[in-house]
Amino acid sequence: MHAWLSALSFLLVSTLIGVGILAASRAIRVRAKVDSPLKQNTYECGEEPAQVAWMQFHARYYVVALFFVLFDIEAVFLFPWATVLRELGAGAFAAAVTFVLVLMLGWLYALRKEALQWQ
Amino acid sequence: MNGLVHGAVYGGVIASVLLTTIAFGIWFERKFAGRMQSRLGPTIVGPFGLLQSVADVVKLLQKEDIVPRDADRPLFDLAPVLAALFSLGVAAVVPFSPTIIASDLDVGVLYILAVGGLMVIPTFMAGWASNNKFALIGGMRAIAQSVSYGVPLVLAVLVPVILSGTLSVSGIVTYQANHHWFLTWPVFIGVPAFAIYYMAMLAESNRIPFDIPEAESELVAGVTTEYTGAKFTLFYMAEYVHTLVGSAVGAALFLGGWDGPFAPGLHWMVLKTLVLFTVVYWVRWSLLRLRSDQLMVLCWKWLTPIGVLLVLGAAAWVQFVPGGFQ
Amino acid sequence: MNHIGFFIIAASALVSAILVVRSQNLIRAVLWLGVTLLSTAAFYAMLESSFLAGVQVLVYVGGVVTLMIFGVMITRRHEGILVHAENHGSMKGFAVAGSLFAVVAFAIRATDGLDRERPFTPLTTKDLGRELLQTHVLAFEVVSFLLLAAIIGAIVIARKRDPVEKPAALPAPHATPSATKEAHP
Amino acid sequence: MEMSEAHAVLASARRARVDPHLSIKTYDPEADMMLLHFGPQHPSTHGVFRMDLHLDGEIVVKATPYVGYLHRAVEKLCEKLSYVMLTPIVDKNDYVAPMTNEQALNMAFEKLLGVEVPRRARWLRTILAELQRVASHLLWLGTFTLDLGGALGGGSTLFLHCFRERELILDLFEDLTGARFHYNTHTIGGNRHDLPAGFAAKVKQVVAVIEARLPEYAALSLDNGIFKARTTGVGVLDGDLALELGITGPVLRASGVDHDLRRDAPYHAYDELPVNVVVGHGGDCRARAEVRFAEMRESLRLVRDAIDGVPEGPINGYKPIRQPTMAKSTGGQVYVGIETPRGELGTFVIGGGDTPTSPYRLKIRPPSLHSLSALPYILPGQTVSDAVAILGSLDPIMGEVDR
Repeated sequence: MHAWLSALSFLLVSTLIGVGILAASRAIRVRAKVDSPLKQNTYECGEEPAQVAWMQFHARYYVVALFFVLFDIEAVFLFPWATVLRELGAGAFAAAVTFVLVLMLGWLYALRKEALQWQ
Repeated sequence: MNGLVHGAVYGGVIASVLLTTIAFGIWFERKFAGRMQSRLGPTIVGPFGLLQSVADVVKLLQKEDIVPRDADRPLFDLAPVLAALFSLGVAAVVPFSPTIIASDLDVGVLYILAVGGLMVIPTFMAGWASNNKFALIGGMRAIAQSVSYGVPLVLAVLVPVILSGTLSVSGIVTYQANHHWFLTWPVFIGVPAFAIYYMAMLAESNRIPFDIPEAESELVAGVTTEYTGAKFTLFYMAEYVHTLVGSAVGAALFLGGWDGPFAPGLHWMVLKTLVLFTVVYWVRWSLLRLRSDQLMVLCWKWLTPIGVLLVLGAAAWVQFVPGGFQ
Repeated sequence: MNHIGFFIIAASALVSAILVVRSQNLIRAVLWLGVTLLSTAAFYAMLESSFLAGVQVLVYVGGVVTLMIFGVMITRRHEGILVHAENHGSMKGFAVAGSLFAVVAFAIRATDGLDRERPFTPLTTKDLGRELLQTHVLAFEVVSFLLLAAIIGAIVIARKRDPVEKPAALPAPHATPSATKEAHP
Repeated sequence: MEMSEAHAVLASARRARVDPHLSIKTYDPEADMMLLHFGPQHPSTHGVFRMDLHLDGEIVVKATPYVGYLHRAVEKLCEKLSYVMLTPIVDKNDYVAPMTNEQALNMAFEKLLGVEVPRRARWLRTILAELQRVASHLLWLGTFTLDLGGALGGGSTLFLHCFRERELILDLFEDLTGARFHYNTHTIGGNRHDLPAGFAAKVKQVVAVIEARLPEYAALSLDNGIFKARTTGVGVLDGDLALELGITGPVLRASGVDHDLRRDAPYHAYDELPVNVVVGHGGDCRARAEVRFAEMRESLRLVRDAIDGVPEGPINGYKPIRQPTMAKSTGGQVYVGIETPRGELGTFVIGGGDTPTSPYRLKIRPPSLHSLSALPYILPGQTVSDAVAILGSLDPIMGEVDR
């Protein structure tokens, strides 16, 4: 609890630094005397932007995130295991090896189906 | 209450020291790159150009704040602050000496991974809020790369956790001080794990050869294309903070942190961090950039299975090698 | 002190949760969801459940929110600038959410988890590990099969829509010496 | 032309697939395609060049190049000025290789006016052309790695090193002509500046320095794993498509077509100083890089061989022209093509007209323009990152594309 409070105040200090820099800049930055509407255009190499940028992306991005979540969950299960590995002995080791190997079957399947090419 | 004050005081000190280090780190990088490219680097502002970064910050803060008409204004303004927050926030659990640590969390390693992983949110937010195609592609690349390399990062970090049996960063450093640095022993696990950590760290902080989210030859400036002045400064700073804190975490997890002979712990920690920080720039100014799909292939086809093997290897080491117990 | 913290976190969780469903913009809704999940993590931290707090941020805020962002970004949209969330059937949604709340509340009341008299001993990561690998080792293994199924499902989704067909593969560079002699015209 | 059958089949299959005039609606009526203006104000379009890329995610579906942002009406200007005034004008066309611009123009005028060039001047022109080729390829290498590696990374390291060596060549040119970039040293009938004292020794020294450093550059680029990964199999251009599009120079040779005007239609002193033409295989970005590397070595060898053998004699056979009226043409038309660092730079002149002292019509055929015309064929199917690499490997110079 104590440590979490420290972390919280550390994060608050970090936020203050960010906000402070923005505030400092607000005080000293230049302001345009004449405002040009062109200045607020979205940059697209000097051309008028063709469409709005919010567009559709390819599904492979989704798979990346899905893989990340799955492997992350795997790792999350391994963290408590890692801390008790010494005391629990070979049984815990075998359990985790099975756990990881089953997951790596999924990885092998992905490799076989060339789902890891990303293009 | 006590914790709040402790965190605030240490946070203030650590964050200011980090930011100062970065100001001179940028100067150092520019000198370093200059020497690599047979030129001088900054020489004008201050002796040896030492105050160049200060001048740059003042210049950047004075710049006009331009927000694109079509931008999603609240998110556009929020993203740089969040970037500064999440990059600096990781430093909270890094022990710079046996006593200098802002928050000695019992799940420090998890905290590092969690808060460091949050960096994707401001990056994507900036890319999306700019309503700029280059920024959006950069944002999508950033988030895809960051989540991909999150996996080898987690696996590499698991290795010291397994070897020391604790999730606390200071606990891991203490274990290394009492036994051996994980980089040196077991060397066939420690070195590759450290290598994977280092590559994932480069990828998470968008450094060449993994800097595709801001690949300026393709995406102009990636997510920061539309940013000017102070907001750009925050992103720029966050990137350096991320690298520096990543180096510090690497030093703590694999290189024994503050452990070392002859000198106080702080000296050793600073030295190790700065060495890792310098190597980032050595790599950065030597290599070309990978393509996004090659990056992903590297991550998923090679680093992830190797990481899994290392985790199992470390577990087997702890389990079956008599010296592994202790 | 603890109460103040609790109410701040609870307020942020509630407000952000309402904004998730009220937001007209899907990306903002997802980002508000991130705030809700972070508030939940703060609750865990307050309950001295450090590991769960860390996992909550790592998996939910870092992972699931990312996943949802990607989900929004790969969605085919019609026209217009903002991503509009459909707000039809809010009454039905309210009914579903209400009944879910009732079920969960009943479940909590029915267990002895709310025994205020019992001394509070926070569960450490090591305790969690022991529980996981001794008491619930079967569930632990089943989870791996669940994750395996999810990976295979993800691959099937990915293969549904292929990207642009790559141009026909040309002879591998440096492999086919096809130099041709040609006089200058 | 002879091509292995498999190659030809694949090549035609490829062209059947990549349709530069593809309609996006036909491609996929439902797809949410993004139209990205890539350029003109973009860090890696090598000047003001614009490609409209239709993107499916990050993959290019259709690419439409647009040129003309740097149009200066050079050809029209040439109709208005007299023959002798034109050399400094065309200097600015291919601003990375001004020497060869001058040579192409003056050779066309010499042919039109029937002027002989003395042997010494021809040797001098050969040496200058080859040094210019090295300088131009060095700049290409630097900017190409900049495209691949970023202005804030390893790319800029090689870029600055290449510029350091290019400076040595520019210093030589400065010794000779007094100018570092827009030399105005070629005239009708020969050269304006004779070799200064000690020039041969300096040239040999520079050649030795660059030759010694080329392996270092190869280590940073060609032999580097990331460079290999970024260039191998990227932007494959097959030989017959390249010929159809009129592509010349290193880009054509990298596609396996053995074609080089220095050997096939010798000019200057190339009949006395034979060139070993470098032909690459594969037609990808890597092949183009390899060809240019080998050409640098070959050019350096040629310069080293030639510098000692420069024959004695006058450097200008035509009396140095003091008045513009001295160069007059009553009619006729000529075409002269020479091999510049980027390919065949052609100059087509019609003499005569109302003012005999200036061309009636002058048309320049820039090699870069033809290289760029390959983009709609080779970009589809590649990513945005590849698009940058491919554009860089074609080595276009907008000054000569737009003229």
